[in-house]
Amino acid sequence: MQHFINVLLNGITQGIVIAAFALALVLIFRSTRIVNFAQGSQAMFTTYIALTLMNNDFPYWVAFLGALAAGFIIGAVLERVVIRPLEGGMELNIVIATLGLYVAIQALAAILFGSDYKSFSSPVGVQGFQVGDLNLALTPTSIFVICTVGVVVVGLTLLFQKTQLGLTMRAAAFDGEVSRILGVRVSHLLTFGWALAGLVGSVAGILVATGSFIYPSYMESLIAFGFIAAVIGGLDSPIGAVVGGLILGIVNSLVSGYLAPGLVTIGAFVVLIAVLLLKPGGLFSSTQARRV
Amino acid sequence: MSVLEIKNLTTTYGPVKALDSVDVAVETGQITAVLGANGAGKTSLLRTVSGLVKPTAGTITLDGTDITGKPTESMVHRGMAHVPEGRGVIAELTIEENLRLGMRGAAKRPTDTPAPVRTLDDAYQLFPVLGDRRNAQAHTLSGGERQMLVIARALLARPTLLLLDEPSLGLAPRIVAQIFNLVRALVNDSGLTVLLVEQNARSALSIAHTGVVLNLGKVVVTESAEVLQNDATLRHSYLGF
Amino acid sequence: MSTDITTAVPAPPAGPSAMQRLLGLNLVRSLLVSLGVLVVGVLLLESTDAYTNTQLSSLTYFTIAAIGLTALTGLNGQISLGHGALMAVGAYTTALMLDTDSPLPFPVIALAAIVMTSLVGFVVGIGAARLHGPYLAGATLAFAVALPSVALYFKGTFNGEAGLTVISPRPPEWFVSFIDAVSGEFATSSKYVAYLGLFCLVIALFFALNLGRSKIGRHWRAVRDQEVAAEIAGINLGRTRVQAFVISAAYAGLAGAVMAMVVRLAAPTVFTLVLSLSLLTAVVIGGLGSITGAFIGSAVLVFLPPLVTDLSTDAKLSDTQAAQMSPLIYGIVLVLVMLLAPGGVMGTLSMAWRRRRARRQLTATPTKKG
Amino acid sequence: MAHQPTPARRSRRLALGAALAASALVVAACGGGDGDGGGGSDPGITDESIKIGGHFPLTGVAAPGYSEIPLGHKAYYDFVNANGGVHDREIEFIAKDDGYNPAKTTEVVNELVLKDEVFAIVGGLGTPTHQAVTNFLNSEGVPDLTVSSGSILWDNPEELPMTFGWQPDYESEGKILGQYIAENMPDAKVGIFGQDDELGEDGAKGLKQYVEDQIVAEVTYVPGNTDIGPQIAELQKSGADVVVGFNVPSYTALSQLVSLKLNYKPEWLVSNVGSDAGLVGSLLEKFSEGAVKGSSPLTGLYTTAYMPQSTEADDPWIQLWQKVWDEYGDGSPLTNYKVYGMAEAYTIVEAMMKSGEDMSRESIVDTFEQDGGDFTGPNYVPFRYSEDRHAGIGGMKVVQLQADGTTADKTPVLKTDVGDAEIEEFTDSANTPPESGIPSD
Repeated sequence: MQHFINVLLNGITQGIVIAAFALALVLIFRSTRIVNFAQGSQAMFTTYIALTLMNNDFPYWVAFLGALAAGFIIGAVLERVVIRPLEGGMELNIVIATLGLYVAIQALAAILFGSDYKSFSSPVGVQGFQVGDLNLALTPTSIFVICTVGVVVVGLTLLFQKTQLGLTMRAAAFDGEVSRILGVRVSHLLTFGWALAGLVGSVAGILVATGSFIYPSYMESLIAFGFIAAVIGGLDSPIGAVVGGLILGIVNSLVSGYLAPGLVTIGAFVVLIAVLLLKPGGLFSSTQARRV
Repeated sequence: MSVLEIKNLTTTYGPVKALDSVDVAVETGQITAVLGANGAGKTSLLRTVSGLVKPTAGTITLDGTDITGKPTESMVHRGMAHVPEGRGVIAELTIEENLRLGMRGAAKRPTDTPAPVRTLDDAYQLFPVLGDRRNAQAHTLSGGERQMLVIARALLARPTLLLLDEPSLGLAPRIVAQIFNLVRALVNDSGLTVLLVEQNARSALSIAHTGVVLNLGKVVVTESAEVLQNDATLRHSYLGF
Repeated sequence: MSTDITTAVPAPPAGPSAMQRLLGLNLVRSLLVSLGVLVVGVLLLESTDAYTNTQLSSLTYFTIAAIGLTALTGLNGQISLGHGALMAVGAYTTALMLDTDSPLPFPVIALAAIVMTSLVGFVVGIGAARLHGPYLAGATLAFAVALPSVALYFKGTFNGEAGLTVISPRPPEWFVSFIDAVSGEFATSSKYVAYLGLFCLVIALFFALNLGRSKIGRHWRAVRDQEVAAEIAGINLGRTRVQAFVISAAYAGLAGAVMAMVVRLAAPTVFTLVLSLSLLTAVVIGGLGSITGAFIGSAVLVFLPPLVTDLSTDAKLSDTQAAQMSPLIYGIVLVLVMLLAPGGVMGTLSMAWRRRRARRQLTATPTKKG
Repeated sequence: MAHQPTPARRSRRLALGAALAASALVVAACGGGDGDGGGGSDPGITDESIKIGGHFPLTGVAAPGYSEIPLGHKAYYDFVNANGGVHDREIEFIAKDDGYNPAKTTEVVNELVLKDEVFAIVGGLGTPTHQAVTNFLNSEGVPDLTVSSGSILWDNPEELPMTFGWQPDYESEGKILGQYIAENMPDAKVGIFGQDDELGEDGAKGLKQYVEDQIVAEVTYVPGNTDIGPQIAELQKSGADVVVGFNVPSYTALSQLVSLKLNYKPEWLVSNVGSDAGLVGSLLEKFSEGAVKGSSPLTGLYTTAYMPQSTEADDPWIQLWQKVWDEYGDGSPLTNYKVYGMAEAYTIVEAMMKSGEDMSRESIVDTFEQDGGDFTGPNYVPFRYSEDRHAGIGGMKVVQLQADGTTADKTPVLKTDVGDAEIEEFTDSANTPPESGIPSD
């Protein structure tokens, strides 16, 4: 019984982090209709910035906020310098540009920070809880991770549902031209959208690293799973990204625990195809494919 | 005094000249109808005035300031509200959310300008059907209800000039009449100025003060509405009734 | 030699015989271009040193896969992030069939690789036909990540992580004498493999050139540009998309077969997601839909990294720093090409050429055309 | 979704992208051979220099740790060059990056052999990667020395005459660990935590020769997937109180972390591949604030050692490596990966010394086969090189990591081999480094 609980808890902790990363991908997809492959490298880079801060005796929280700020700024700069000029051209070109950024940022990190393992401490304990004779695969760190992602999801929901800024962002995402007619500065919102995604991506980057260790390509496996989770969720719905991430995390853990670790990626593929056969637009996609 | 002055405005899409040195003056407190067959350049005129399309020549001045080439996002803050072709309802948002987007445009507007619709309640009074279903998603509205929504949304920005792009499209005659009478009433009561682009020339002229007829991107006739309604030859050749 | 297969088909002159003439014209034109590439290939292989030969044989399999992908994405508009995995199917088929004491001749094995990969492409294509844009990209990405673990899980047949080694065949007698005649050099097995790659590339090129101008090509373009209009015109969307996927999978299979020979191994670590992504970048920076673009994109993929590493070592960087410079420069080149030449190399060149031609027509006396 | 490429808006822009791509093509086409053609009979060797090279994962997922091995090689060769070189020849060492991808391994080895015209390939790293080039190297007659991988594939003199292993193979290590458990923990319930490749398979095969009936669980992980929660939970469920890990260092750290999470505290025995106390210890020490007070987080972990480890500061070999690294390293701390690289380089230099003035590719291979058994490297047990064996180090001892970071011997030095070869005690005393730090001819 404990085995099933622990495999499930492990799946939830992994899924929450995939969800956070998928959320960052969805934030960008909603406004620019492209998937940002550089998201993983951006998150990795800001986590190294946090590590540098911690190595200079800044506490974990300062490093955490510093990384988020860096993620915000890097997201905005990339949109302005690389993505904006490509606006109006083919979407595939933007995707290729983000692939270029993905490769370049990862190589830059290896040059600047070295490619060896560096451990990333956790602000709270890493020892699991014990309930009676049950050992739970749940540590203060995993609770910290789950709560942080919870805060991010609630924050984003409030931003989008309850604030004027959120309303204009949704309007710009659904119909850019009408939004501009209504006086919404769509170009600024695009930059803000990338910056916000950069910030959320950085959260995912740090949560993956917390209580573990990092190296320049530590985010690589998350990029594939994050993208798959976002597609399962519906690519343009934040809630979909979170649900998609959790589903994928739990399935991966169950497959790895009960079938075989070698089948994890095949399991992810099967889940994705099953969802897409049921609903080609993903589970929570709000906009039907506008055919005509 | 004219709110909007368009002088030899020319817009080209690649080799095609959509507008060819067009001159239009829109008098304050009046409805100016721009008429003509499909493809005559009516919608291109509005899209150029609202900045969605950059003109290749000519000038546009609003309340005396030159707005040629200025970004679309700035127009509503200058007092020009545009109801675009196809109405421009954001279907995924609720009715109230669409209206609240309209109100944003009023932020920078001077508070003393006469405005028939200032608050959401004013809008719901003007169009009760919107009030009843304010939290429903906009794509559940009928064609007529959508037209009411976008007019209310535009008015919430407290504009001095309202651009309407073929409001009658796809609506039953009874609803078209209802909407046109409302527009005329707004103009009479609050001195709103309207630039109305319509294919349905007959009903447009019934509420317009002046008519401008476009053909192949050129202004063919600028006359008062009465003259246009009575001149059979003009009606047959350009207005199709 | 702008063999841009997306350029519109010249308006066929009237009369039924014209169709044969047009068809004949196409066949002859494709044949000539293909033979031209064959001759250039032989000249290149014989005039360069052994190392450049191995680089050229890598260029052959990259280009074959890139031609298939550019047809799928450029002609038919479907984006696939999984063609690296399809190459794996071709490579593993080849490795398994060569793993006997008396293996079949290479053409038979290459054909088998094409058939196997086309079957897999058919299955994936059926799923893909229902998906659009990023959803299709997501599904093919999941496929690219999943397929290598099939080799890991079924260790018995695919030998897991270590993969299957491929013994490159001894060059047959006629080949040794041919090389001796052409350049008097000793025909090593890696030169033989380079020629196999070149030969497969020429065949692949010939079919691709015809494809572009044929009815199939026009159907694909119609589905890409005006999906609804194409459907109204009676083109079955699903069938056309699956057809495009299968044909591009066949190219990936052939490329996989040649890759197995060149790399002499078929293992999971060869067919990573990075391979699929590099194919896509090669096709786009070369120029979407253009065969010459596929050549150029693949050439950048094969020659740029070692070029950067050599330049960095000359600039006294340590081996590790030099190694890290090549992905950095490659990434930056990708971004720069997208910013400065969004149509890719070929797209931009043909754009500049059309504009110069248009400008020349304008300055010429206004012709009677309305 | 992707539609006909719309005309680039900034059409005036010079097609810089086009120039870049085209120039790359042109430069490569007329690259041509510029090899300087070795003076001696074999390429890569002249009277003044010997050029050797190898392929290593300098970028990508396998870079952490493994990319330090070539640094060890380079430092030791620079040290040798500064002290007279080998028979007055300077060693030029080129490390090429293959990112642990066999397709790139083939490309870079082609470059080393055909363009740089190296005399020999040394220290090629990784089983799948090196497998892609062994046939090529042997058909081209290029010596393929000291492969950095514990696979037994490199011990195949008939088909791969030029290829030689170096480190002990995983199966031998599995047998020695198995015997230790059988003798010292006869009633332990044993779990196996293995990497899903030869490291895991061969290790488990050796282990099962001694503790087959004590095994209660066997779990594997796929390198690249860092989520091993289910695997450790499986070991806990099976009740295994002794776990043998055949894994790389990062997964040793991960398995300790997850065990900490699950409050699962078995006795750990880890292959020497994954027990780099310096690296793993530093990775875990940040997390010990919460759990393990003061002492090194790996206290009590059993592993094997076939040569002195970087943590044994008082061992003469480590003092030699420290001296070489201080002078010719890049200033980063000494790790076992660098020690591994330097030890491999030491073997290469010894082979070159013993091949005399007129060394050739042929003669260095013969030296490995004839004198390899008596090489005087830091390895406790000699190499198994001979005419019909190309396997590397033939034995090791079981050690336990102590609280102060040092290791305590748990068994004498043991000698064994693959298959059903016996495990015997190896009584000869360990070699000590020569005064000059350079092996004599």
